[in-house]
Amino acid sequence: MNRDFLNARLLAGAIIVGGVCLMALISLVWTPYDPLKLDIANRFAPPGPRHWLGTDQLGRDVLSLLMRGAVGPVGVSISAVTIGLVVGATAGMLAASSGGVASYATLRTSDFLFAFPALLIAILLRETLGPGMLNAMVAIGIFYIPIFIRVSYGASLPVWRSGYVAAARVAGRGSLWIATVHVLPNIAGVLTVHTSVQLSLGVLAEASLSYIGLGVQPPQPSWGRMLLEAQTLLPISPLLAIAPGLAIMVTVMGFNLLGAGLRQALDPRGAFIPESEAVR
Amino acid sequence: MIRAFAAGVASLLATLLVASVVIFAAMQVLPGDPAQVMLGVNARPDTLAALREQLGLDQPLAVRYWTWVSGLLTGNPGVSHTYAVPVSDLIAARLGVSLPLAALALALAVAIGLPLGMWAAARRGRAVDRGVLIVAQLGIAVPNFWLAMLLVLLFAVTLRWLPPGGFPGWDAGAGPALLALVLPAVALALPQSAILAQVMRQSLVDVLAQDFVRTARAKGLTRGQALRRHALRNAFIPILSVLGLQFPFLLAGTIIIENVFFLPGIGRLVFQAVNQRDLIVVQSVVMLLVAIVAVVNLLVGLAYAAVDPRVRRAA
Amino acid sequence: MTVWRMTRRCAALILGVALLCGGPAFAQRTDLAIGVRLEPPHLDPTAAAAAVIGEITYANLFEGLTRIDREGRVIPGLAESWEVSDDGKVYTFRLRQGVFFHDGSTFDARDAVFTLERAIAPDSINPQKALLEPIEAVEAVDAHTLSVRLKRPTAQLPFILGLPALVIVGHETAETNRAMPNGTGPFRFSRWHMGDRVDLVRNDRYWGEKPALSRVTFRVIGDPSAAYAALMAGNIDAYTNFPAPEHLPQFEADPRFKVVVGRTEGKTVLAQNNARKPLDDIRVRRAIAHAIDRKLLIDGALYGYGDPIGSHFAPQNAGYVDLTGRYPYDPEAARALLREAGAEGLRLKLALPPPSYARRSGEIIAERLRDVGIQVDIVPMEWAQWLTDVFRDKNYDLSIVSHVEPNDLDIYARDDYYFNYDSPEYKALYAELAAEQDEEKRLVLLKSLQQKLTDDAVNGFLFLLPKLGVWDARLQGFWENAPIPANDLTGVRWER
Amino acid sequence: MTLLTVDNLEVDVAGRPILRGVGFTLTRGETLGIIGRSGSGKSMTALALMRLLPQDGQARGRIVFDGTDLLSLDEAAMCGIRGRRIGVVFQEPQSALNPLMTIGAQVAEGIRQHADVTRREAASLAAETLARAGLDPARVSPDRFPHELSGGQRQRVAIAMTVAMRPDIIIADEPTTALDVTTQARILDLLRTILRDDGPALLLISHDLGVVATMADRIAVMDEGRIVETGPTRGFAGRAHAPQVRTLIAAATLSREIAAPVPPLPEHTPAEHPPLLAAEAVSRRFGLPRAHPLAWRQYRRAVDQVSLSVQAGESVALIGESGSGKTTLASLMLGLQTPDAGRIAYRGQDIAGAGRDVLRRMRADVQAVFQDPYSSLDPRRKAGWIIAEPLHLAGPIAADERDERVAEALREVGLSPDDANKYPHAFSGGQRQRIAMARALVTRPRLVVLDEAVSSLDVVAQARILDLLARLRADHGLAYLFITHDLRVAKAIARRVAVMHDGRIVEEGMTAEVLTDPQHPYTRALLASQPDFSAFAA
Repeated sequence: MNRDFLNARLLAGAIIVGGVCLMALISLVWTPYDPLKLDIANRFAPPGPRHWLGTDQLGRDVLSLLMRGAVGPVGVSISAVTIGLVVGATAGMLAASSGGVASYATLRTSDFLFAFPALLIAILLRETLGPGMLNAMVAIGIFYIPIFIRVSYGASLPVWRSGYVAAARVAGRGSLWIATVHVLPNIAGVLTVHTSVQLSLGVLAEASLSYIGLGVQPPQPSWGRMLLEAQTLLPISPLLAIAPGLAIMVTVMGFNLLGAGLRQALDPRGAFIPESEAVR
Repeated sequence: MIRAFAAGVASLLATLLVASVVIFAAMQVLPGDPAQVMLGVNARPDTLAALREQLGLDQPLAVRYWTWVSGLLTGNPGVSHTYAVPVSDLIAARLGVSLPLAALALALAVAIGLPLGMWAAARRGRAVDRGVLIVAQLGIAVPNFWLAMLLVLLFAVTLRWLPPGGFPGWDAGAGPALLALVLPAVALALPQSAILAQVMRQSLVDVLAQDFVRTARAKGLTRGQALRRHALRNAFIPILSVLGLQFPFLLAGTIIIENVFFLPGIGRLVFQAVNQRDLIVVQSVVMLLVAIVAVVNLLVGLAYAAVDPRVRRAA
Repeated sequence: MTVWRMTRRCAALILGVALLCGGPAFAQRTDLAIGVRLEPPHLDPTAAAAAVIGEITYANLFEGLTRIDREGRVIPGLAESWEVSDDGKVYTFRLRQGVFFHDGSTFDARDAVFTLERAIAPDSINPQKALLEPIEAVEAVDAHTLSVRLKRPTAQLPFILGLPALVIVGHETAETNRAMPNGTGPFRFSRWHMGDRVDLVRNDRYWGEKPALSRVTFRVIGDPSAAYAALMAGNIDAYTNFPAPEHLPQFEADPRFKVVVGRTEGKTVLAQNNARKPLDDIRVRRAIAHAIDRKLLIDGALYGYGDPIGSHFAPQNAGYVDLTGRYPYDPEAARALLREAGAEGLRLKLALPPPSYARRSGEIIAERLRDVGIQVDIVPMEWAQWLTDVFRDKNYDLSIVSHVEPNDLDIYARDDYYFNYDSPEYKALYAELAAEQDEEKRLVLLKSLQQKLTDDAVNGFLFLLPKLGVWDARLQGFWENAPIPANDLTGVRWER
Repeated sequence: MTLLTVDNLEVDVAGRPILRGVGFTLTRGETLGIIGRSGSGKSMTALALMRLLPQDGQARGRIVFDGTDLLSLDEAAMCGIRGRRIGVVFQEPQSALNPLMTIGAQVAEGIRQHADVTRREAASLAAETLARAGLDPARVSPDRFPHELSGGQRQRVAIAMTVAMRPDIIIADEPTTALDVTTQARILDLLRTILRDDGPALLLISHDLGVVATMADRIAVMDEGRIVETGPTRGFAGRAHAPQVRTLIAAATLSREIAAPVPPLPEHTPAEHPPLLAAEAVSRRFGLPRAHPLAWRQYRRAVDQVSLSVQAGESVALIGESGSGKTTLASLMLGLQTPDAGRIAYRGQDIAGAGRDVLRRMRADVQAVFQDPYSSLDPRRKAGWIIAEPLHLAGPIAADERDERVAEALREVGLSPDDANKYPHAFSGGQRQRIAMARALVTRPRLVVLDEAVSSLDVVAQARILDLLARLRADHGLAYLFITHDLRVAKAIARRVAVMHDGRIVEEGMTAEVLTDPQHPYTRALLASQPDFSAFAA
């Protein structure tokens, strides 16, 4: 595997992810058409100069829908990963520092959470809190917590045992100082790579939840729900199903490529991140 | 080995006990009245009360929890509100679809993913390797339900080779039943196999770079012999852990895919039961799914121990 | 010679193969697979409201004393005939003889008494118990005569007794009907593959004309695209209430299929919480009525299939009056009314149950209301939640739902119904209707009731849900309309 | 008779030249030692001989073995040579064995590869060879897995694997580097026995001049991909000309590098002056993993009732092999762990119950340098930041004063003040240990605990650090607690030594006395394991 190929992965990933995020942001203030504007007389219009990707079953502009539809997957994914990262990484890091009962309890809790399929959490949350982005974020976020606990526990354990942490203790520094000044910066690389890979998973997860009606709610568009609606229209207008599907795929790939590229850049010898963890 | 097993079982039971409390509590906060759902808009309050009493919903929480858990232990958690049949029968019938589906998908994923990964690893750095990596990247990124839609369009609607959904039942013969599971299994398996291919490739590449493979070659083993006798078995260890990690995804995927293909499996049951507020079914199925994940994790741990003597001792 | 013999043998072989392959094409088909949208919770129509139970069992497995035919008329069922006393308070039904339940027991007046008494008992869980409230007593005059005594005249009684929830059940098997339905109908229950399908077979001891079909399978295919695929792939022969109108043109274009668009009794309304501010102001409700573009709705949500309605009444029924012109689509008028009511910058929640007509209509209505200055937050919900939040607790502003019960103008006269519509005039009118036996006068009253609802703009009246039937072009005898949710298969046969 | 001739061997890896014009010969029964610093190309030479270079590696030149040029052979023929005619013992016994295969099977595999024997014959031959390599089947069954063996035992397996096929040449690539000194001595003995019995030629590759000097008939010194000096071992030191070789020899023998002598201890009586830092009968045990969740936890005593004190200005060496408990003791004395029994006293005061002030004073007074130069500096912080980290112990400090203190510390350890702005990865191992030393010195401590502070450095860097330590002691009157496994180093720096074995101090006394007249058998074994440079230097 030569370097250029790997750098290409990083670059391609960054371009795709940047592009999708930018598109989502732009769509909040501008889209070619109002994505909520109905034009039933003009439904199922084929791609053309007016509507680059045609219109859907209610005459809405597919390109605009696609742009705004990125907000859900990207937003949910980012916030869910943030939840998982903040809670999980903190818990994992502290568990690694203490050893003993606290560490045991953290790891058991993490195993316990891991045994709950995220989908079930999402279904139960939908029924209690009502459907929507928040519930998708929380459900996916809960799912991420054990993952990040494992990652940060594994990554910070050698740091806590390293010579420079011992030296910091000899230098009279307390655990909080060591955790924030030494451990966190040193596991940041691992966490970054995982964050990127998990973001890709988050996009897929949000799409799945939206697809079964648990994510972003109408009238706001979201790729997963566009797929759900397009499913019955597949024989009539395949593009309606293909466009959001491709959008999901490209975005997921973007985050994956970014993760692979970052891994190559931050951890070239695979010292901290076993590939089996990183590819998911 | 036996000790590892005993320790695993002990923590499994603890997990399940906590899970049962959490799940039962979650059911209690679900809004919606099962009786109202069953009787519809024209039902009168006294009719609803009569039904609630029939269903045992007027009992205190602790009693209901105890009835349920002790029922779980004896293998019959209760009677479904809507179907009025034992939950265990209901679940058993649905498992008859979900388990073969999951097994078929897993087998397919392994059968496609591992050889592909090995092939790429054996030709690492060459065109084949790159091709496999790119295909795997695509495969990982494909949402399985989207793949399912496209498969149905192609193989069921256009080519009419395979049924578009539904399940004839095993008593219709293994042939038609398996045929009905082909498309769902493929939709589930392809993304999984992409992951497995990637992990297999990387794991094998890593192992091939290890000193003991060089040692083996220094003994006079050919490249192929070293790969077969030394590298493969070591490379399977990460595969095991990935299979364990992927299992919950496979399960969630099964739930979604069952809905796409209208298969009467556990996933459909849980959706339907939630909608009908058939709480006893919901909590029993969720419990079952949690138990499955926990058991699979335990099995993966044991498989580790079986493959890797280092773990055997440490555990 | 040998060559000749060889040739002959080959010819025979080829012919044999051809017969083997083409065999079924020549024979009369007597099996049928029908798609239905929802999985039945169980198969006892007297114990749950789910429409799909009726769609499978009504007139196939179970029969009532009376029966509703394809046009919604009441015709004799297990009762050959009936008479009403002059005061309208006693109905006497003469029961058919020589009728057997599928388990072999005979049907007589005791079963009829049992069925009705079970339905009105205090612990009854019959979903239509409310309609039976006028019944005072039921008794068997002799083995084949039944008399029903009423508290007050109820002209609707024969119709009510024809509903799926009031089919006759055997007194020994009533409690096991959920999983093992035992009725008197032309088909017997064979097997239920939970989650997938219900199998019925012909009842050879049926009292009436034997059905042409020998085996019927109801397959549960809820997903519209799966239903489309199943029909296209020939996995099912018919889908009498197809869930996705967008596919109809494709079936229409395909000579293998026949498409029949009929009517249901499903009056789809934009339900409004009449007690809640600002919807308690008639000007706001009228503004909303003006903001509803029925044409757009029917085009957008139903792909043009479906009839607009102007009140809570189905056009096919006697007494219908067309009120769709009462509030023409007029955003300007809507804005003006809102201004007048001082209700600008409104924000309302629209609760949407799962069916696609509701979800799609919801999106379109929300967009139109936004256009006249009402912000609408869509809250999709499952039925369970809808039933508690909207229906029971009346905690909602707007909702879209189809009322499929026929002749249900009474719901607006009820106290405590989820519309929170409380109009003494309407109640008085309705009481008058309930007591009126004269058909002419009834029709006049029906019209005034419709008029009143529209004047008060109680709800937004949207459209009548169409019954989209798609089936194999060689099949005949299906109902075109759906006066009640049923698939009466007595007359269905394959073309020769 | 020349068995192997390497002529003008050039190796490129990924287009980068690694070996340049390497040439040497090996005759039957001869031992050739190749020595050089890490990265000099020694290991690549071994791989090139076996034609096992990395995938992107390329070899040119001639490797003539027994009349055939190995570089011209096809892969199948080469498979016949590998193991059968030329065997290799690789460096890392940890990773050179397949973790999933029993040791017997790994030895038998090579036998079956080259000889037409049944599985059973191969297994008994393997058991025999393992026994010959010192792994008596009665004690270490061939059915064991590698992880169940100690490092030395694994290296014996690796040797058995090679010896089993009785090759003409054994290449031993750093065969003892990862091992303790006593184990190293025993492994070298084993190699000698094998050479005597089987008579193969040995190509011994090592960075440790001591190992090569005691084993080899001839020595070749490699540097930057070339052989810079070759000659017979006897008198090699005297003949060597190349400057790199001279430095190497001087450092390895520690002949003249340590300039400052061990200073005399100031007179005092222990009663009046409590020692600067003392361990008083401390014990520390670690819980072993439970056999099952309900089992009693078993414990291993890492430190068992140990007392050790360091006076102000005194240098004490704590000697022991890995697992002896010396690092745990250091960690206890630094207050990084709490003893289960006994107490650690700083100037006579128990640090366990001491208040913040006392601890602060102790932290400023007692500093440490740890073993691994690569892990003891936070890779995300600049050298200046790292050095300044303990300064907060002295209370709030102005930025310019802090910078001044850092610059001073850097100068003390022989680095430039400009180095403060570099990240650790910009420094070599020796320089990193200097930075660690600077961090230890910045609070102007009285005692520095050095835990294997030089053991992972190569001999040249090692010698320079020892030199620095001696100078600092002379300048500041520092006391050292020097923890090491290397007697040579202890001798060079410490006035007093304590020998630790299995969690106890088995012998303690003045360095000169202990090292010339050891009392405890373990100390004697340690001493006997020291390389013998006599022939080499002669």
